[in-house]
Amino acid sequence: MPCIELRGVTNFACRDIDLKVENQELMVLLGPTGAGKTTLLNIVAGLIEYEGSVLFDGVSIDSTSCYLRGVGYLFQDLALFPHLSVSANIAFGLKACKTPPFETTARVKEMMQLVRIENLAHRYPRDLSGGEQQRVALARALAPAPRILLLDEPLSSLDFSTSKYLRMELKRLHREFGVTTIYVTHNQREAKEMGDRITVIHDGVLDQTGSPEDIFFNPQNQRISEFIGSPNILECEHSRDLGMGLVEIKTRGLSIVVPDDGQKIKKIAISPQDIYISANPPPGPDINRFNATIVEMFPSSSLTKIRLKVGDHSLLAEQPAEVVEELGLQSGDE
Amino acid sequence: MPCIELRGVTNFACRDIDLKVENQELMVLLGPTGAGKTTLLNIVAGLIEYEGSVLFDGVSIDSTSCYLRGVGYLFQDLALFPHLSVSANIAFGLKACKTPPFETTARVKEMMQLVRIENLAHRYPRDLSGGEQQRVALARALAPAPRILLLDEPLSSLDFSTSKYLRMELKRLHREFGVTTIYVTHNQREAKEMGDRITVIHDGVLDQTGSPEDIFFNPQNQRISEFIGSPNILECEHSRDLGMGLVEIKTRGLSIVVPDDGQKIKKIAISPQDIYISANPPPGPDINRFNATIVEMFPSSSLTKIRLKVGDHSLLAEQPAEVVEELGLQSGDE
Amino acid sequence: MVPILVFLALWEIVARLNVVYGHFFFPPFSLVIRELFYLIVSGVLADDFFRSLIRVLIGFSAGSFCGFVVGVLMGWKNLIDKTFGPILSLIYPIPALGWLPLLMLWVGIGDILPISIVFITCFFPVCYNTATGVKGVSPNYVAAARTLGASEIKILFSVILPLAVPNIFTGLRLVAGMAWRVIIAAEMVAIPTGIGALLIRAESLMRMDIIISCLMVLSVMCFLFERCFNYFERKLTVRWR
Amino acid sequence: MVPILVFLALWEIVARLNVVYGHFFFPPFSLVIRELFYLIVSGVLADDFFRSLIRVLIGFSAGSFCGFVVGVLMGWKNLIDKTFGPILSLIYPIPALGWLPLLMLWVGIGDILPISIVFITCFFPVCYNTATGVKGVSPNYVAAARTLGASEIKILFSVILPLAVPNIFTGLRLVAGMAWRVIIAAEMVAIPTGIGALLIRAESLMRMDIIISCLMVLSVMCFLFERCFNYFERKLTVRWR
Amino acid sequence: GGSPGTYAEQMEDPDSSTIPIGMAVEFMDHAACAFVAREMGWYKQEGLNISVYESYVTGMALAAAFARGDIQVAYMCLVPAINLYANARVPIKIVAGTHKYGYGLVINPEKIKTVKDLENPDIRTGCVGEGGAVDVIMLNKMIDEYHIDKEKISKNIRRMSPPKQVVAIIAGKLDAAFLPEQWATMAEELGCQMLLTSRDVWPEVQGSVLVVKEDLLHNHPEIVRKLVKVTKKATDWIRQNPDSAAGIVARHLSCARKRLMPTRAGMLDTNLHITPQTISRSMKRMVITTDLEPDVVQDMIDYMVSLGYIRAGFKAGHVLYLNYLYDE
Ligand SMILES: Nc1ncnc2c1ncn2[C@@H]1O[C@H](COP(=O)(O)OP(=O)(O)OP(=O)(O)O)[C@@H](O)[C@H]1O
Ligand SMILES: Nc1ncnc2c1ncn2[C@@H]1O[C@H](COP(=O)(O)OP(=O)(O)OP(=O)(O)O)[C@@H](O)[C@H]1O
Ligand SMILES: [Mg+2]
Ligand SMILES: [Mg+2]
Repeated sequence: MPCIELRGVTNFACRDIDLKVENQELMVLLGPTGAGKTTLLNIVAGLIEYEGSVLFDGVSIDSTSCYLRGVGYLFQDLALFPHLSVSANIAFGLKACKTPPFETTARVKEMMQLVRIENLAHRYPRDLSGGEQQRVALARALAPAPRILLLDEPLSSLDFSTSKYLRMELKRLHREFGVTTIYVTHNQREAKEMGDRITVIHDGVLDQTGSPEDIFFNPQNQRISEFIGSPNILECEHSRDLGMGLVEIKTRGLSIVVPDDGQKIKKIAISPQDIYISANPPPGPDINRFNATIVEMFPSSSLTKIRLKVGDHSLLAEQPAEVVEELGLQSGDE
Repeated sequence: MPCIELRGVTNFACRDIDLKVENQELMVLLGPTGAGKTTLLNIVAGLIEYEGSVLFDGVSIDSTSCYLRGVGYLFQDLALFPHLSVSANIAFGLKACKTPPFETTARVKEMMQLVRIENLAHRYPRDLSGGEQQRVALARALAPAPRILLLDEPLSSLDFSTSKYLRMELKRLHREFGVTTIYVTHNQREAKEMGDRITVIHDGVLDQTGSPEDIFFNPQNQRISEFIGSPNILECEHSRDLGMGLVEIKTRGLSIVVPDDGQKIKKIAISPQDIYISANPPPGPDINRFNATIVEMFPSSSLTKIRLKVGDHSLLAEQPAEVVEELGLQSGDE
Repeated sequence: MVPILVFLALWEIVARLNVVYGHFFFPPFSLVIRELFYLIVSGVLADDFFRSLIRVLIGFSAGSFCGFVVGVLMGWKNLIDKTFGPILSLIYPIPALGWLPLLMLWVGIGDILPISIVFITCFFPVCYNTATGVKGVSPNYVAAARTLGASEIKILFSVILPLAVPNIFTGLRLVAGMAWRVIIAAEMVAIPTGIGALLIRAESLMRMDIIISCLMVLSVMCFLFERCFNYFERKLTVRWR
Repeated sequence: MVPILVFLALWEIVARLNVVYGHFFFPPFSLVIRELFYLIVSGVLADDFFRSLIRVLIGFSAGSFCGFVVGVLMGWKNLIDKTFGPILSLIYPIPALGWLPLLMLWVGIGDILPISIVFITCFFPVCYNTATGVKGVSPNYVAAARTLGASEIKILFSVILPLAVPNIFTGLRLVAGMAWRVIIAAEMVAIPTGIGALLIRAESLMRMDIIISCLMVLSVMCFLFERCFNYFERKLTVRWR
Repeated sequence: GGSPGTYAEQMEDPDSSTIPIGMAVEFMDHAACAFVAREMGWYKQEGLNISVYESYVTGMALAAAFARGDIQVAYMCLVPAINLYANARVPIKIVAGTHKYGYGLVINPEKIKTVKDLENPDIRTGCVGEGGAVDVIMLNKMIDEYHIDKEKISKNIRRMSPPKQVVAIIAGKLDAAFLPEQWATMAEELGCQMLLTSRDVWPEVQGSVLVVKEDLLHNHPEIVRKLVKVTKKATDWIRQNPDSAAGIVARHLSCARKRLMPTRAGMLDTNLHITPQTISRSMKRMVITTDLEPDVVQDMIDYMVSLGYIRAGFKAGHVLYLNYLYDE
């Protein structure tokens, strides 16, 4: 399986992108909508014009026409052939590369079982539900056992259990055959779960590439941290085990209790949505609760960002506009 | 705003469906892929044939042709008009019902701001990203201020923050205008967050309709519990506050420690994915950890369901196949 | 079927209620049928008809096929379109009258003459419609086929053409009628056989009844052609359209 | 432009290298141009040309329009298709020869006669192509428009027709050529003016040079028609196709 | 072509029957002699291997057919023959005539009494292709002879083929037409009146002629001689027994190749069909003879030049070759 390398790739949606996807790696391409993910895949697949160069195994394939690049591509708009039945759709790639018929049928059967659509073999795309279509498209992309796999939000319209099942299947396939894969998603959990590495794209620029932990614990710039919810990173100075799977963590004057996952904690990330602000003490035990001063507020149409001063930390909280109103929060409040 | 009522609605994908969506209610239609959600919406919108009858405010509208039903429908395959620019797409519904031009333009602007696509006004759908298209479709459905809103997975291809923003916006709109809404999703969190009530559909049959808590805490049948991950429901006999926001819960011989959310706990639901099985005691404090006997196992292609006997409870656990293998789990193990 | 019967009934009535000489110019259906019957039994029609049929079939299939091929190329490769498009649109409007002398010179008097005229007639509509159909195929499907490793040819045959079927058949349906229409003009020249010859003869004798009988034969033939095209088109597209 | 020049050059060469008699029946481009020039300066052509142009324009626009309307109805409402389809395919193959007597009776012998022949010619292709185009519009868009509260009419005009534009224009492009082609036949029974009449005269006088000049005029006209249709079509579809 | 007489020296080809000859024959009783000769099988007797195109080949197509050699012999009207020679530059020779006259001005008696009435603005005159056909020549001649205002007539001329003209007249869409036989007579039988015949308009005017290609004359003069001979024989026979000739022609005209076209239903509403009576009346209006005076031809040539139908005039001698006609 080749490794994919992009050098200074540029077009209407990508700006000077450099990316290296190692051999057998599953690289997750994470980014908000309109970031340029699909465009990037199209470039790798050779479907649209671009400047710069794309290399497989260090060999430039800019001049290689699409159908020789040997990529399997699951399109975001699935582009199933309307005039072919489900099985014919899946068999298309195999027929294209002259697989003997019996192998083809076997492979098609296998694929349909993999994505659990055996019963739809003779249906036509028009008569399929969204999720069924998506799975057909997945099967079609996988069938010819491509050297490179490009998956553009492959599970976006599947329910939890189905998508969970398919994620595991994809993982397994990737382990078994080590197909170099670029996996586009906008779902952080999916990204964390699937990716060997994650690269975050924003407005056609790659902001950061690294292991999931990297990305989530030290986002390298504001945009990323905002996109993944800009957690408040607290350095953990020292921690005390409370027993019963809890740890108390001291960080510059605050002590926070967190459930213990057995491993040593260095940092903790608190996402703004998880910080609740209330004027009067809520019921329940007094844990992880602090008095804070509102330093400043950034009201937006529906969410208000609030910068809090707690001890000598400054935390960023995010509250629904109406909460802010009913609490009548203002800067300087206690 | 009318209330929607389905009586014995039946067709290729729905079997004898009875459903009542109250006036101004936001009903979430939750179900696995291929369950019949889209079909149900099509029926309400009057786009496909069906037996049985659909009533708005108790009046049968089976004979009312689609364009008089006054529904706003966001299609799963967005069906944006390829020959119209984004703004023209959004304006279509307004023009159709003879809105004066200046209002139209104002409304279109408003909508585009709502879904944050002001900058794309003059683009054509072909040149939009998946998420942008979805938002255009949403704007188009909302623009004519319909009496009934049908949203088929409106946020499926949007990243977390955008979709979160839009969920809040939709909530707000719903509060303000109280449009009777059927909201299709396969995402349980979305369902929980959005729905006044949730109805679960399976193979074209409505299994259960009720408040989110209902659905998630006492699923009425196996399929639902499996779909939402069949939590193990434990009756809570009596609980003891451990302080620091923790409660210890005694339930027939087991004591489980859970974080306390301040309110009294009656039941707790443990989803099978959250039960970890290991042969030898893992590191970390010994909390919520019990010796169990494997009663039986249901191996499936990649996930194995395992029925455990713990004390006098029987719990259902779910483990990845490979875990099962490497642990060499079998029935009767300790 | 019903509409046709209505149509014929209307014809009969209108004709019967007609003005002087009306019968002559516009004989009622029943009369025409009678005449047709006589023509058939007298054996005049059969022979001419089959000769024309064969000419039409040959000219039609050859012309449509070439039109199809050129159309596919033009719709497929923009360069070819740019190249041949203008030339075709220059040649297209040349009427049979214009072609006759040249054809006379090249192929001489004989069966080839009407055949080649039918050929020319059939070529253009099929070509234009095929090109439109091919151009109309959504690029997404082509892209998908490409990523699946299908060569251009494979894409053409397994994706583009199937999706262009409706347009192609529209072209065929169009020229089926034209072929029968033009065979008359073609056979009027020098070829003493075929329905065309019979027609022109009847015309110069002002035998309106025979003329109309011949026209009816044309109609029926075109009708049959159209039917079977519809049939095939449905066979090819019904499952996904 | 280049291909056309190549084509003309080829013509010149072939003609010049031609066999005996060929030169007369297939004169080189240069000669034709000379003759054309003479015809134009002598003013013979202009008058005839404009008369034909007017006839063609009227017949063409009327015929296309009706064909368009009927085609839309047939493509839109299946019932209408089922009703008129068969009747049309019965009438379609009737050649000008068949129409002339009836037309003569109905509209008399004047300018209307050739116009109505052009009309008949233009009607069918536009009708068929429009129907195909309308049928080809994806039901999803129609459904979407419905849910947005658009009435059938509104849907037709703001969704179906725009999406059917390519087919409609194919039809127009087809008949643009046919109109010029058939004007000859049409003017065979008429007031003896117009390019058709000129052509016939030249024909019966066996003046090949005049014939080819006329044919060139036809070609150029058809070419221009096609150009401007292409232009309009691009204007209508380029932004989304 | 060379000077007359040069062909006689050509040595005769023994088996002329092997050479296939394409012969174009107009589908009207102008070609009576051809029909009769065929009926009698005289061509065969002379051992001529003739394939007849009872054709509607006109104008360019005919010229092309001649040029290519598919057609080498034709019974055709004099005017197109001259066009063929002068305009299309096909080297042909006129070797015999077949008849004189053969045209008539038929009118709608309600609207037209005298020739002068043709000037009336509401009179629509029918006419075939300008220039090519004889009728327009006749029309012009008539205009000259009877001093009619050409403008007024040509303002409302309607052009169409002879049969259509008849139809149009009886349908009241035309009021006058200069028609070739047999249509002139048919129109007459259908209630029109024949106001003038070509005899009145242009005495001695030549009708149709026998045309051969020069090559044929050059390479196989004996074939041409035989053709002329047969033609002569046929015309003589027709003159001697016109009625049986009329019968033959009538039957021939109403034949679709070997078979008679049925006429039962056809006769129900109108007597539009060719009866021997019609034909014989029609043929009585012509002088069926092979005689052909060069002056008459010359007149025609000059007249066509004056009408601008042919570019430059020429000596009738160049297109005529009458040796075989007069050497017996
Ligand atoms: N053909 C095009 N011409 C111009 N701009 C385009 C074109 N296609 C897409 N774009 C723009 O490029 C940007 C990136 O598009 P792309 O489809 O790659 O986004 P994406 O990352 O796939 O978003 P999503 O997650 O919603 O699919 C978008 O802003 C889009 O508007
Ligand atoms: N036109 C049709 N004819 C027959 N069966 C159909 C047709 N359309 C859909 N189906 C079937 O009906 C079932 C329900 O389809 P539907 O689109 O409603 O599913 P869904 O709930 O929307 O699933 P998803 O979440 O994937 O969109 C599916 O199994 C599908 O295969
Ligand atoms: Mg995308
Ligand atoms: Mg769906």
